[in-house]
Amino acid sequence: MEQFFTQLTNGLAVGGIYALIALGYTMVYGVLKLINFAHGDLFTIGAYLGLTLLTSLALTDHIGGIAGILLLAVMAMGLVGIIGILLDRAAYKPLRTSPRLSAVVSALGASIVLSNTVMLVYGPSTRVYPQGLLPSQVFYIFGLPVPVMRFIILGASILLMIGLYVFIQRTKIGTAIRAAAIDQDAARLMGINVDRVIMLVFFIGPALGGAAGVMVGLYYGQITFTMGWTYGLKAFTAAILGGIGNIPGAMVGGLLLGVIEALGAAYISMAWKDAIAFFVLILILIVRPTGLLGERVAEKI
Amino acid sequence: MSLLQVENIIKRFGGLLAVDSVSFSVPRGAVFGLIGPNGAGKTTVFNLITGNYGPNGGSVIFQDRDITGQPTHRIVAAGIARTFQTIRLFANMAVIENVLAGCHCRMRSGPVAAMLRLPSQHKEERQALSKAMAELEFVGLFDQAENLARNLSYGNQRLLEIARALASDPRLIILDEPAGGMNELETAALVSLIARIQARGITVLLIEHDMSLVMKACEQLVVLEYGKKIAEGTPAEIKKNPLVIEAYLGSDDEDF
Amino acid sequence: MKPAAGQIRKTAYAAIILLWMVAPLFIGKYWTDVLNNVAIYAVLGLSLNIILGYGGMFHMGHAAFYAVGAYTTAIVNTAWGVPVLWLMPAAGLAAGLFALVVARPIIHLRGDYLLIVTIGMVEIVRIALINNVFGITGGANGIFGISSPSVFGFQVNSIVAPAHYFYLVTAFLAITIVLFYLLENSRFGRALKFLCSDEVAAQGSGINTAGYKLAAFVIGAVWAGMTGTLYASKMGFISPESFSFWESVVMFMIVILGGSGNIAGVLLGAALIIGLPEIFQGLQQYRLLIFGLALMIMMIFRPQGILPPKPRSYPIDKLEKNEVSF
Amino acid sequence: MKRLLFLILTGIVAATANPALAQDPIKIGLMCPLTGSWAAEGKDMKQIVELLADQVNNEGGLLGKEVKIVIGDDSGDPRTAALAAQRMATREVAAVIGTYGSSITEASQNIYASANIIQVANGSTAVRLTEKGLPYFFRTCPRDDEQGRVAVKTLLDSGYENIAILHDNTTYAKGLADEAKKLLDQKEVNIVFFDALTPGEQDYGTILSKMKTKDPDVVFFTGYYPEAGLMLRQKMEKGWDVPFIGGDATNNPDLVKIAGNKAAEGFRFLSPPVPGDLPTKEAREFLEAYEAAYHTTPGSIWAVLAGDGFRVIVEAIKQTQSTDTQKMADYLHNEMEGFSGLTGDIAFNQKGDRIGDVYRVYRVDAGGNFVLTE
Repeated sequence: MEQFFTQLTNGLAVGGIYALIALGYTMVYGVLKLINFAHGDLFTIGAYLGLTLLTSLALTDHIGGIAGILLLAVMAMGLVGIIGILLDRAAYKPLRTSPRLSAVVSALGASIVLSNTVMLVYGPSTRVYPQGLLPSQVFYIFGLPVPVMRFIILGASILLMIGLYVFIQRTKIGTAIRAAAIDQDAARLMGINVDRVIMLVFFIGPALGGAAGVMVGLYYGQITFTMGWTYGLKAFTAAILGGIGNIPGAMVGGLLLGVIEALGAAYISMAWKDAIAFFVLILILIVRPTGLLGERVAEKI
Repeated sequence: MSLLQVENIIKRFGGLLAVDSVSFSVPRGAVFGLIGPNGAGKTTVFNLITGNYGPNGGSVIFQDRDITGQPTHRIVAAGIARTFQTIRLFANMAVIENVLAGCHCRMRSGPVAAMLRLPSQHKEERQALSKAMAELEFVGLFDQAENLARNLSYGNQRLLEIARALASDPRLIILDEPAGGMNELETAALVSLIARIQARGITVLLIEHDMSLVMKACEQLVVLEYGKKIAEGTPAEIKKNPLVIEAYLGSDDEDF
Repeated sequence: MKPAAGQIRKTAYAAIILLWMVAPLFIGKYWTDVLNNVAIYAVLGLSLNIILGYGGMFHMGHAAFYAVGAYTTAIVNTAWGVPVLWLMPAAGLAAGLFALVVARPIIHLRGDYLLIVTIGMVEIVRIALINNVFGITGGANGIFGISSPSVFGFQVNSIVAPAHYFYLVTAFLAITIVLFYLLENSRFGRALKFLCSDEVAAQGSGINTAGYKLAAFVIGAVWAGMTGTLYASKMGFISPESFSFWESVVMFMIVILGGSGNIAGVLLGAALIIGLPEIFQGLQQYRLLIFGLALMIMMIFRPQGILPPKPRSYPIDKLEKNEVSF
Repeated sequence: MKRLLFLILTGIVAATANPALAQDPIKIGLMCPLTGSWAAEGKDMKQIVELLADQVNNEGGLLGKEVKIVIGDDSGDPRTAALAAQRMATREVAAVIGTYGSSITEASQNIYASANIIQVANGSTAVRLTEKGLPYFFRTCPRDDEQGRVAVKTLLDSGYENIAILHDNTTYAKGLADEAKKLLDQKEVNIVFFDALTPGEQDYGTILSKMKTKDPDVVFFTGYYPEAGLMLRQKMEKGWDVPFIGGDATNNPDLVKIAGNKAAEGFRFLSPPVPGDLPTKEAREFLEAYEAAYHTTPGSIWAVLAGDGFRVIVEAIKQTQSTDTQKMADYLHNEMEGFSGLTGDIAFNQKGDRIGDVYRVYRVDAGGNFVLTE
């Protein structure tokens, strides 16, 4: 029981980050039916930009710890969002009317370009975030130690996700995004500027990925230029698990994937952890072919 | 003697009862019509017959064999071919290749025969090709064989779907709004095409909104409304049926 | 002007084949070995093309089948000393059986769901290999001491003489091209293209779509497995890192970049995806960056792939009039 | 026009005659991962070898000729490595240094062997690489079994009875873990845990929690420094104070940066000595020159071992006054003795393995420095 509880918190903390990155996949997919394979690298860029901003501006020294970190995160999100828009312009916009898989290859090319750019700019070595910016206390829940940062990570991810959900469900722009996701042509006829919607989606998704990057950097302390590939694949898995194109699905998928990994590692085998996660994914998809929260539409014939 | 019997068939989509215990039987050699207002469940009945949807109850008997819930390709092999309400052609392929799709289920050779280029496979290909050309000639698209399907006119695309269905040597052909998008001339030609199909000994089951075509072409009709059968009979009987008149007036359909 | 264009194309193909065949005499060991890699990936691309190109199934886990073939070869060869080329059918069979088992439950998944499941499949295989599943895969070390192929008693050592290996792998590539060309232009190839174009219509025309999808997976897997034999015997050792998800991505890119569903396109794709990084070798750490940019640019300028397939033509003019009847 | 033709002709003559000229450089190959996951190692290897080559050239070169480094990128992947080796073999190199990763080296071994080129590997510790009887293969790094032996001795000397072994499923870490397990199984200790983590992740809470349930006296981690650093910190956060001992892949200053001084303190690891610990003139000069050139210290010991590879090759050329492979190999096998390398004295046995006790045990002190314990 003790192990179960500990592993649950472990899984939820990692799952929160998966979920945050998964949102970027799912939003872009929802509107464009495109798997943005470069999304994981935007996450990496977020982590590296966060490091640059942190060390060059010394925000935390000027305006205090928490405020500095928040400002830092917002700046990194904004920058990564802009890079996301540029990425769309360069790699995907010219391929809007092409077969879907062509855009996937372009995305893979973009992923190679982005990760190698990071390598050339920042060097291939592991980079380390300054330590001691975040609280390192440990909570004791029923006598079990749980680092407070795990709650902060999970809390921040959930807060961002709820914010996004409210934005998509309650605001006019959010409605436009949902409309464009259902039928671009119809949305256009209703006077929605679909190009603007796509731009917005390519801002928000990468921005959330960038936020995840900063969080990973701040909490775990070390970042490498290849980490986007691992996280990206996991987050994509999470998005599919929840039902791609579905925002609550990405959240559920991410958290669930984190928990499956943690429990699989604890109770079955650590070395087989990723294999267990994929195996569960496959089982779930066999039973529910469009993911947990994906819509099951009978094709109109 | 009936070729196809639909018995108390039921289909639900979530909470919606799309087809509610519908029964009818199609006599061998007939031209049989299924009519009703939009959303009455006509196409759903077709999809249940051809195995595109699995029914929630009831059965489909074809040539005295229960084919309920069988996969579509088996049903085609058993002798039921169909066209689609929204045209479903292989748009980027040649017209002739589209018809060859229909020949598929009457051919045998597999991948190994193809890779070894066995003489039997070669002969079969040749026969299929001439069969496909013959079907194109039958529907009047002989000279379009090498065109891409998407370059055909709307009316001709409907004809191509019919040719593809005929190429599978069906006993029963199901036409889902064959005159949809056709002009008057084309519709008239379609009526005579249906007659020629019947003359080949193929039973025809069709959905159509163009009532003049239905009245001219069909020998017997079933009327659906809200998933239920409300009437059955010859065109003349149906025309007089008060339930049918009400159903159509209620839906403001001017075709009737 | 049609015949002239056809004539030009034929001449061009003949010239390329001739150049390919004599190339090892002029280009030295290194570039010959690059061509060996191109040929191996061309076969892999062609085998994936059956699934992805004709069948239209988003399959990004082809390296799993390649791995099964390579490991079958390595295990049997090192344990019992069976000559590697004899093991080609066994490797193909093992990969085909593996495909039959794993593809059956997932075949009905659509688009991106199939994509992630196939990615999951290749990852599970890689992790299984690393964890020394059944105690026979050698774990992360892999298996070493695989013998080189021998043709009629003549040892084909790809390391000492890449040119000898070149003709072996070229022969396999040539056989593959011919067989797959025949397959493409058959009832089977046509059925795959139908279900790729419109699955519902294909079913409605009487095509057993699930069966054909499965068959496509199995044939693609058999070929990838046999290519695994060639790879294992070329390297002399194999380890799990040669069968990562990235290998699958490389094969996927070959098919899509070259022209999904077209044999010539896939061959060109293999030459570009495998050849370009080598051309950029001199750029050292910049080479992958340039390669990624090249990928993006090529996709933007040729969104359908560089050589998209042409509609197939049928010899209807050769049919005699009296044949056209019921 | 005639003049132009003349120029071209003389150019051709000069080019073809070039090999005979004294100023034709001696080429030494360096195969390293400049792209891919191990690019950091490759970059260090390149910087170190190029720096040492510059030094040789500034001192008048080798046999009166310039030394030129020819670089090949192996991407840390066997297939690319085989191509890179084929390419290297065509470029008339006198010998090759590299590479990092045992399976990557293995992909290139036979190619160099068949081309009669000396290969000095720097980061490939798998035992089997030198068990094949290749006459021209050497390595400056020790083997897994040697490290396993030292690790087991350290563990036993410290009096631990319940030992957890954690690796990361890479060839190297798994090899070392297996080696240690094999030796420990013969002793009076319990291996209470033996499993792998997935490298490249950031949250190892799951693994730590699982290990903790087995309550080991010590954890022997055979993987790399990023994971070790993260685990040290996350273990402290969890309030678990089990000691960790690492293999030589944890020898990297970034370990302390990742873990933080407090969490890293007391961590011990095995490693060949770092140049900073060597009293030799060569090592001190090298470190100074490296810092002057790149404003940092070398990241990993493996890259420094590539530097030793270069120095060994240069020494062999110098001593034999030739670039003949057989002569150089004979010298390296039989005559080289106590050659002062950056990582201590170097000599090779007949298999091409480095002779001598290379391993030391280091400990991280409160200031985050690596201190030699013996």
